[in-house]
Amino acid sequence: MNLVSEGDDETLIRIMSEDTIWYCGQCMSCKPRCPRGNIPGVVIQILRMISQKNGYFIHSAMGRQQLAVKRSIGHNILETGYCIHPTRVNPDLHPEQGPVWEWMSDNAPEVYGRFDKNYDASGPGLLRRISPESLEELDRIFEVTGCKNLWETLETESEKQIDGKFAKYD
Amino acid sequence: MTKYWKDYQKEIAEDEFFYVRSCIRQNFFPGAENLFIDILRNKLGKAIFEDADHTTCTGIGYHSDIVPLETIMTVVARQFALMKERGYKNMIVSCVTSFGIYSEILDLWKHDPALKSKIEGYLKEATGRTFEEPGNMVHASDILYKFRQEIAAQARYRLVNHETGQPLKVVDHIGCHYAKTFPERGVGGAEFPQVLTGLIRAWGGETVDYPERRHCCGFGFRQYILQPSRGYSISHSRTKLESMKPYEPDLIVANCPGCSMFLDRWQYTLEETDGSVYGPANEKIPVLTHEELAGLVLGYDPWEIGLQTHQVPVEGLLEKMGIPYDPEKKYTDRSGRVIGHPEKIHNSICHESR
Amino acid sequence: MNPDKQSVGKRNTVAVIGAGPAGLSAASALAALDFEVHLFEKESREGGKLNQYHQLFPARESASEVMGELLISVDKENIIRHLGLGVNSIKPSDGGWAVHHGDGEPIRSDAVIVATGFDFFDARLKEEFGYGIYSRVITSVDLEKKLNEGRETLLHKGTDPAAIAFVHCVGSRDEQVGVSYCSRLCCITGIKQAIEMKELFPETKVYNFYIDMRAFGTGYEELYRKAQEQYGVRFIRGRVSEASEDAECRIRLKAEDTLMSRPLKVSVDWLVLLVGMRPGCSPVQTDQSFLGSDNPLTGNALPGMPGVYSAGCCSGPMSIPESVASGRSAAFQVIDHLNSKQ
Amino acid sequence: MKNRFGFEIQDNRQIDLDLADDRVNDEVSAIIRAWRSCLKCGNCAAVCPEGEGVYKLDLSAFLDLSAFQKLTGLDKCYLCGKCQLVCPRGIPTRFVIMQVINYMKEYGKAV
Repeated sequence: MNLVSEGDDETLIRIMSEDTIWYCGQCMSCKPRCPRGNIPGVVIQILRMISQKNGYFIHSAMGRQQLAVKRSIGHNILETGYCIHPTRVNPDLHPEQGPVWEWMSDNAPEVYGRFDKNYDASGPGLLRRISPESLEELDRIFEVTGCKNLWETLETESEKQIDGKFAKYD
Repeated sequence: MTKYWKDYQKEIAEDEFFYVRSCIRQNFFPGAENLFIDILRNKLGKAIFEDADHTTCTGIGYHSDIVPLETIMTVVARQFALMKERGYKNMIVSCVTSFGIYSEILDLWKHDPALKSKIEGYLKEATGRTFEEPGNMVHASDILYKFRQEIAAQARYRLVNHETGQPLKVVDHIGCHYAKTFPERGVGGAEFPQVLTGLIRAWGGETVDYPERRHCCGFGFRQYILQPSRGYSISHSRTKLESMKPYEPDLIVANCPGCSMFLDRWQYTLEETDGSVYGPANEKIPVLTHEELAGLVLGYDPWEIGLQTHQVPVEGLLEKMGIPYDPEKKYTDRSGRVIGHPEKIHNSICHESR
Repeated sequence: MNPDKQSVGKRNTVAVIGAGPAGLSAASALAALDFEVHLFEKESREGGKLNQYHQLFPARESASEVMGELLISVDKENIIRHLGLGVNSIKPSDGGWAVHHGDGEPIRSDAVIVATGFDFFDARLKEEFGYGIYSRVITSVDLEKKLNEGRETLLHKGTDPAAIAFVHCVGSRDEQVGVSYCSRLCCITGIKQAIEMKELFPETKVYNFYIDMRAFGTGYEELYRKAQEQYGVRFIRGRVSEASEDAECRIRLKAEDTLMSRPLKVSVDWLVLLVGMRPGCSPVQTDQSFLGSDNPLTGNALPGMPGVYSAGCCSGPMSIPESVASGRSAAFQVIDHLNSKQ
Repeated sequence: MKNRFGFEIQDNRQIDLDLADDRVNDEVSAIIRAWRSCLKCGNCAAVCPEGEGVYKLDLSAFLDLSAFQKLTGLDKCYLCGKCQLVCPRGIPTRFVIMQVINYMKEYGKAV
């Protein structure tokens, strides 16, 4: 925080090109503590956004992971209307979820169907299928508010290699 | 201006609710939200409406920085628009992260009306809709808090060990985004939230005050989403679990779907990693959501409200509370047909039913 | 001095509201100059907050002895003490002021000195420290009381405490509780109390968590150094972020050592909150702030109230010698004011 | 090391004062009491020709043994004494460094 409030542009660009800003977990526990009413978690949010819009993120291993976030959570949102969906939390990539999740994922229609007949169907209810019209509206919101732009930047910037330094992360 | 926890008593509407669901809760606690709706409609006699057209608030994307503020504001404005179109004013939010975001957005609009106008423009352009801010906006756990005595009056079971008569020791975990950013929006504020403690006490249990009570579960959004940084996420849950262990809690209750999931799943992962177990008698600690807690107290069947979707088995808790359950019905579909067992749990079930 | 000008005194009456160190000093000075003084004190005895202290920084005089000294100074026939009698309001009257109190006719006075003091910050408002919830979290005021009562009140389950921590700036310099200013005296109070703890319990670890050390008064910095060097008190730059109780009823603290740039945790038997000073309640109060002045650099005349002066902590945080000086200064401003009216 | 779940659980960076091994600290402070009065003003670090070692030492009144072991610059001290000239508390910093090195040999074996 000290560097952010007192650093020159060069320092800020350096910070935005390093891993550190990506460590924050956005829990906002800092908010009720600051005696001067600042919210460091929000400062980090803003730095992350600038880092992505200006392509600084590709210089750090953790920054480069944003592409993976975009391709998972981002695509989930526009394709299903949910940030996460049972069909998209693959137990092989989530061994930490344990055997119960594997069972739920393998038998999703039966497991979820037990609690709501409307699972993956139209109408209200548990994990109902979001209508094409609603998905269309979401898509337009993402277009109009600049999120699509951000995503394009994430894709194009991430194609750049930095001396092959991060090949193993991409 | 200056308040302390006893002063934070927020306004919670009485009836006529518009309900928005949570991505994480639907995925990992699939019985909980329908249970909540059922309690409101059939036990408390309230009107609660769910619009088929509402979507994710995009909160996980926002807090992992791939969704800009203007975008999430417009998505939330769309939910407000749906509420207005259906003629509702009182909003119940199922997800704590969403609740935090809704609170943040309303606060930002209050301080910056030009920003709100900008979002009105975006929503109109993208969807043709117009919106109004909710008259009352609360988290689902606030509703159970408000009606906790009504639920207690209908309770079939209490948070009491039915053999010893001792109250169960319950850890309450409040999602960070419930009140840390806006203490005035949480019952009891940020430091000593009363929202779950109120339920626990009203239903016969005893709250455990352990040192890391206010610590984050460790979700960290991108930190969990990205496999290499999941160590960050689990280490925070471990900090909490280690801190609560000496108190031998019977149960953990959380109002945030993410926290509930992590405190449940990470107990499995930690046991697999180094054998650590944090509950009494070398057992893991069952984790319930606030809806599930209410459901058990009200006498719903454990398997009909989804307790089989928890990684930590709940049978020990059911036995302590004296709640009967049928092991044969745990892993069945709607028609009662067995749909296979989770791999590792299989053995223990056979063992129990023998 | 022109003997004709020596006309104020005997035939003038001055009301002093509040009998803490500032009020007592003002009354004593005015009485020595032959005024008739009405000294109002809402509590049943004189002394104000001084009665709650054990020893005074930096030289560690006994608070009760200093109190005795102040009481002797007001033991004069022309000081009429109204103990247990609060003042409700003062209103302009016949070129002077009518002092309306809780018992009978208002008293007419030519000038008024407001010395109503301060309140301690309500530590419950800093919720993260758990004051009022955890029994081993106390304030610096509570600690003074314990020091007066004796060593045994500071034991934990019958044994010496293993560790004690002080938190500076509780209710000072903190937007979260709407206090922007520095209360000035808490740093030195923390230093003094840390030394007292080390004297009672030499083996106990004593930590002071501070944001900035502000040891501004004569002898304060020297005491700070003594605490570090001679007593081994550890000063850690960083605010305590959170306190919670563990299974043994000890208090667990989280902080950041900002000079090491590392988070830190420690368990203590006592957590002492160095509570700041808040504006008190006075009959001339218009808002919840310390009383302002028309001439803040050269005097303390209350704005728009000719002949009314503030003294002591009702105008801002002050030490005892500063309060005493401020009381005497107000007395001389009364003389100037009455002379100028002649 | 990644576990079978594909990530590493790292140790907490938090200093735990309850578990701190203060032996070096206590021994050196007992000989040179003035060390405890360090204000952490950084004067010593600013003039240090070596650059890093002393800077870290000026904070070290709170370091425990494990933290001392991580101080890599200490053995590079020229013992030139410049730091001592500028110390506002008059701490014999040169002597402190020599003593810390000595006690680290005894307790820490790292320097």
